[in-house]
Amino acid sequence: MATVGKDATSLGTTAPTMSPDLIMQVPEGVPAREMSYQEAIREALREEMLRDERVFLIGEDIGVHGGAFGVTRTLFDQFGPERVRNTPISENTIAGAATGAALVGMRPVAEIMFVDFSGLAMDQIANQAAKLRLMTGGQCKVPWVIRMPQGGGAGKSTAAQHSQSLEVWYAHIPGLKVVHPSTPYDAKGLLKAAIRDDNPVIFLEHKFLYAFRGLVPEEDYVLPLSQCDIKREGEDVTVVALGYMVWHAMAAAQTLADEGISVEVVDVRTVSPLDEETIGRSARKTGRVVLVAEACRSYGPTGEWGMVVMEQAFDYLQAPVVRVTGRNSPIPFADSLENGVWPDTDDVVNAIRRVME
Amino acid sequence: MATVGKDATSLGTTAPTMSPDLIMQVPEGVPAREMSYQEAIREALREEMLRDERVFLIGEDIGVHGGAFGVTRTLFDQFGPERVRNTPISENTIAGAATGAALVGMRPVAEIMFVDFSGLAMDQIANQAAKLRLMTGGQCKVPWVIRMPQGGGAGKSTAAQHSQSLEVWYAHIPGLKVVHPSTPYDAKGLLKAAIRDDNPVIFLEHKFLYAFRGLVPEEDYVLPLSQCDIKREGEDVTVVALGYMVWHAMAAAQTLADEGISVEVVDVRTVSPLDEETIGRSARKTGRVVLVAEACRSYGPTGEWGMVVMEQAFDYLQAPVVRVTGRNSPIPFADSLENGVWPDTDDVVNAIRRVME
Amino acid sequence: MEVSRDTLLEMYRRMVRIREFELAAMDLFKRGQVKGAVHPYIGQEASGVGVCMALRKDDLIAGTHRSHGHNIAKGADPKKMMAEILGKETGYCKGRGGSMHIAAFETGSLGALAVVGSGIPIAVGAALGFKMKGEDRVAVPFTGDGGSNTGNWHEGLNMASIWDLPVVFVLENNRYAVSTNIRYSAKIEDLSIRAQAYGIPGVRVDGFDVLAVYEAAVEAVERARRGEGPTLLVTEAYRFEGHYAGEPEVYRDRAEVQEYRKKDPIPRFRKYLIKEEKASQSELDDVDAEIRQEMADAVKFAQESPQPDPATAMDYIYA
Amino acid sequence: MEVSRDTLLEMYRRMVRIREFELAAMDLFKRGQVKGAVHPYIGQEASGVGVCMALRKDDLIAGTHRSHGHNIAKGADPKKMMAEILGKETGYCKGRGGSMHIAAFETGSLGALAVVGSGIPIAVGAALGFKMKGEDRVAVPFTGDGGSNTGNWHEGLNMASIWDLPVVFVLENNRYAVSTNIRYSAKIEDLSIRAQAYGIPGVRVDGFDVLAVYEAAVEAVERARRGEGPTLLVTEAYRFEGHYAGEPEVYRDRAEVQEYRKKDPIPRFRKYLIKEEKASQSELDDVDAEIRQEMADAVKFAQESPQPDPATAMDYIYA
Ligand SMILES: Cc1ncc(C[n+]2csc(CCOP(=O)(O)OP(=O)(O)O)c2C)c(N)n1
Ligand SMILES: Cc1ncc(C[n+]2csc(CCOP(=O)(O)OP(=O)(O)O)c2C)c(N)n1
Ligand SMILES: [Mg+2]
Ligand SMILES: [Mg+2]
Repeated sequence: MATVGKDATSLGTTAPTMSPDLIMQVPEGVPAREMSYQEAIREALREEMLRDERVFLIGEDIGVHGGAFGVTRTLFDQFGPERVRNTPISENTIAGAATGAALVGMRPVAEIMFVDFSGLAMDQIANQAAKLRLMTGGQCKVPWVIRMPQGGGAGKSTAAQHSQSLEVWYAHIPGLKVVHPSTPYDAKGLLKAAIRDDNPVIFLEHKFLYAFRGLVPEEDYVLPLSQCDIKREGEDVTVVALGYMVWHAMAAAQTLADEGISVEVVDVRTVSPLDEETIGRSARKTGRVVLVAEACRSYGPTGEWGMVVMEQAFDYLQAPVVRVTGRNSPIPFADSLENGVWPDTDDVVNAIRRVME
Repeated sequence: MATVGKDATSLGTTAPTMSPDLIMQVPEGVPAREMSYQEAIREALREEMLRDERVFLIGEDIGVHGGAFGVTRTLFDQFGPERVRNTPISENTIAGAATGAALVGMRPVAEIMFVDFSGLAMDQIANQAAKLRLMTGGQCKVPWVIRMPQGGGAGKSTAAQHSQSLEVWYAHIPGLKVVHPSTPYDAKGLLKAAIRDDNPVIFLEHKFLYAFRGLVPEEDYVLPLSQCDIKREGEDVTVVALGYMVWHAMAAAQTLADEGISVEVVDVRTVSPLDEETIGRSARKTGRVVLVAEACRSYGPTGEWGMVVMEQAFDYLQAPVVRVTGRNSPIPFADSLENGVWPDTDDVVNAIRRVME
Repeated sequence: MEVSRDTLLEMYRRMVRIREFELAAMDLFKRGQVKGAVHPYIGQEASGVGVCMALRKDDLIAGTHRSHGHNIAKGADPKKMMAEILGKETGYCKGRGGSMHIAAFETGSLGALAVVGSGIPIAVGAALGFKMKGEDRVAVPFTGDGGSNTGNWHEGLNMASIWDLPVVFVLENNRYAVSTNIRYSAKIEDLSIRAQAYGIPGVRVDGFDVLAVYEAAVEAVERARRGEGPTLLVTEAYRFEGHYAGEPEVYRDRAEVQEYRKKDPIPRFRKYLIKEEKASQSELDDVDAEIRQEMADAVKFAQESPQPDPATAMDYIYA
Repeated sequence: MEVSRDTLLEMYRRMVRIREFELAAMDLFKRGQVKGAVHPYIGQEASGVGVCMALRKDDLIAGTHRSHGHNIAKGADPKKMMAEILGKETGYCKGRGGSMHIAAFETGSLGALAVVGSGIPIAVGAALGFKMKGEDRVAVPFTGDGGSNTGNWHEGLNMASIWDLPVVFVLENNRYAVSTNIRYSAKIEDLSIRAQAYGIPGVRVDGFDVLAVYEAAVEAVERARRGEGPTLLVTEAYRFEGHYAGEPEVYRDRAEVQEYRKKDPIPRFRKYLIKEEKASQSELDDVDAEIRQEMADAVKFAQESPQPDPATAMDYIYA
């Protein structure tokens, strides 16, 4: 069972209940260490800052405080206040400053403390950074990363303004890439790739996953920002999932394996641009598809994925695609109401059973 | 053929090329007048302001200037600067002020000059107004309307920061209602309903439709904010469309009628909450579905609609659902590039032929 | 300014009530009974109470993530507040809001909005509503030093200024925004200067002195009520606790905290009341005891109250 | 301040070039050849030119919807600009940007951003980049009076001030934001006062006097280059034309416009040059003629250039 690391979030953490063995990504024999998702992110930042002096961090309370979730802890001591740069509370200007710095050759990695606050930065992200390259006819590029924690689960009960999953806001905007890793391995490899990418990348981190642990290779590696990742191969049904939901999908797959149902789990991982190929291929193979996302159901990511399945695999489908999603509700505070707001393993199991009928 | 009214937009207008006869909504015998979409909106505002003194308008340059598109023209003269209230350039505060005024019993109708600028107001719309009712356990309600023109076509060539269709940003947020009418009749009836509704309503107006004319009843009427509207009944194929795209769908339907293809056109009209019933019923009837939206394809509205078809009508589908959407690109300025950015009638015709194969 | 004995005692009572509420909340948090975050107002009681005692019940405040104190200062019932932070159906927000979002419309608190600065535009809109309806009510958004750097703040003060809206913008300068000292995040020491950008009065008072705050607030509120427009009121304060309960405070010296704790507004006011013979030691002891009992009752009430029924999950999303 | 004859003549040349460019653009617009909107800079030439002549080529400006003038002032080529506003592949942005989005990185213009205020954070970030890289370059975002009411403006000035970033914030007060007079949208007459909110210098100059603007800009730029931080430079100006070409201007009297037109910066500067014997009437006439020819060439170049190839529609979305 996973243990909660010292880097549990500042806002309190409920111990993860998933076993890290559910997802093993480092091949046997490759030197690796176990670390948390949060440590993996921190390591990616550290390594990229060492590798490239143009990389710097900018955001609220990321300095000595180490950020609201402690992700940047120790980096301030190592790199100092210029490269781990605290800002006033000014989300739009953090994003815009990242764009400006990127335009003159820097490689900013900005942090917006919660994705919920990114509504304040929407103009700079979606109207300026995403469009500058096209608007200027290719005269410039905007190589930044904006890191934003999202999702429920930082000790839970963070209520309506600190718990949302908003990947769709950004995935709908051409010019942006949107990434949301589910494991320490992916988090490190994708973040390093995002920092080296020449485009503005929205890098969403899942708050509840920060304390999740897993193996990460010792050597330098990057992962492509263009591929869904098959986390588990299977024959009977495809589960397409994102972020923390990948863990529920994996747990559901394990549960159902005992019943002889072979589940393939596709981790979307890069929300946009979407790897339609991989989703399509898996759907054609199994003919049965479940989509799982934590975001609110309506106009959430599962719509797009479902439509892609429709386009790529309609003739192969043996049952309607089923989705398992967050409730269409602002997130309530009380446990009794919050509990039902997000999907869990049982919900995924039930959905799989439904498409198997 | 439609003529361009005097209320053509301030930013220039290309003459509409669609015949108003494509959509006739007023039953024979009901007293009605022909007016433009823009006049219909203005009339709705005027009538509601006369009916209820709590209704007032707030936004940039809506006073003597009449707004960027002239929608509020003459209202300033009639109602004065208190009730047609010009603001500084402060989108987030316009939205927030609407919320505050609504909380103390007013009925604000705010205008954000272009939906593109609403990224600046996202926090107040999506994090505050949409959630206040739930967050306060029902202690309050936020009865406002925010009007925002969207879409391409105001003289076209308004480029990347003045041409977007962003209904999905808002439709994904529970607590908001999102409306986007396609005709003068709908615009008037839906806007009046939105103003009388006790929830925050995002009322999207299509810039290119402002000059479109059609019949509007003389008597007071409202339309429900909960229903898709069947603009044309048909047997062979369902086209689900939104906003200006409804006209392309109607034109396509007319073209194909000559070939003996009977097209049903479902105007989504209220984007959220979505009337899944009507879409499902039509899809089950025809078994073939085309989805048409002007917004960018990826994570746009067609994903959600397609998934709803999947959920409601899978067993009835005789072909994969096809979508016709805006290109996944920031909107370019030059005609030669802009022309292909949005769907037109031919695209809809071709898509219908495809699902009919 | 002549302040009645009743008012003085009510000030004392509310300050102590805030303090005891926060201590009880932090205690519950430590014992794992409060989920989410608790942002204690301890040390800033004079600011919230000084301001809210200058208000009528039908005046409105807009709060922040740190608004237990503002709510109590405005007259909210600790029972319903405690129930709210425990996520109970009997809470002000029926358990939907929690610590960061306590709204109590019945006592004129239109909500605590946890996105920094977001209460400003809403309060400006409420004031606009008052003005349009011809009501002489006043809207009071609270923000912190950190909040005064947000775009919302600028837009809101500007909009209120041009329409002479009845708003008192209270900027509680407790010197930190999470870990960020205001000396770092603003180039000026006296934040009340910012009022000049909007042609409105900017007033700066000792936020540990409830009477100083009260006097300044009364003046600003009267000005607003007379239709003369908004005021920026900066209360110079300090938060004695971490940003939230349990926060490690790596960004400041204990010595600095100790120094500020000497300014504790409650003992200071207590001394004043006794010295000026407004109340005796034992009267005040009685108040303290009474409020401690009130808080014990509130905790018990909250603990014994039921959580919301999951069947009501879809309530209150749409009106 | 001693200004060389070459500089003076270059100022004149750029002011005339802006004027002629705008007249040509408006003419093309009237003839239906420019789609989208054209926001003429006519009347404000002294502001843009005074500022940009104080800059080095490698300094950066960030523009607005009304930035033909800023680009030309910074040295952009009218040919490529005219081609851009006609949506041609030979334009600065290969026809993707159009009038509202002309960027010319080769001459230090990082783009015209049509969301009011949005250039501010970007310029602040560019200045941060300069500082971190140890370059002594300066970033200059232009905004209007209307722009100074946006949240971006406040956040950006604050952030630049705390880090002493090399930014000169130019606020071109042409008195209107579309139809909204700045006397309505701000309570203060002297917008340079707003600098005090950030502890930085606020300077106000006659925006019809290119030398006054230039002197103030040189000082602000030098200060920035020395690492002493940002300045707010307010140029008091007026736009002689409507908000955009063809805009009806129902919100102001023709008499007001006529009054301001008397201050036209170009004849004024012309007179100055002649009076001070920096240039003769005929030299300046030659400049005028030369630029009119340049503009005729630019129009021809633009008209004859091809539109972008539709096959390239998906270029430049991702790098
Ligand atoms: C827009 C936004 N950015 C960041 C945060 C995270 N956050 C919560 S409280 C806080 C500090 C607020 O400081 P201040 O305004 O001084 O209030 P105080 O906490 O001192 O009462 C921050 C950054 C937030 N809630 N909203
Ligand atoms: C955020 C935003 N709101 C509204 C608009 C529409 N708009 C375009 S220009 C303008 C007025 C700008 O006024 P000012 O800043 O004074 O610049 P000027 O036009 O006078 O040069 C407005 C409101 C916009 N482009 N961006
Ligand atoms: Mg503070
Ligand atoms: Mg202006």
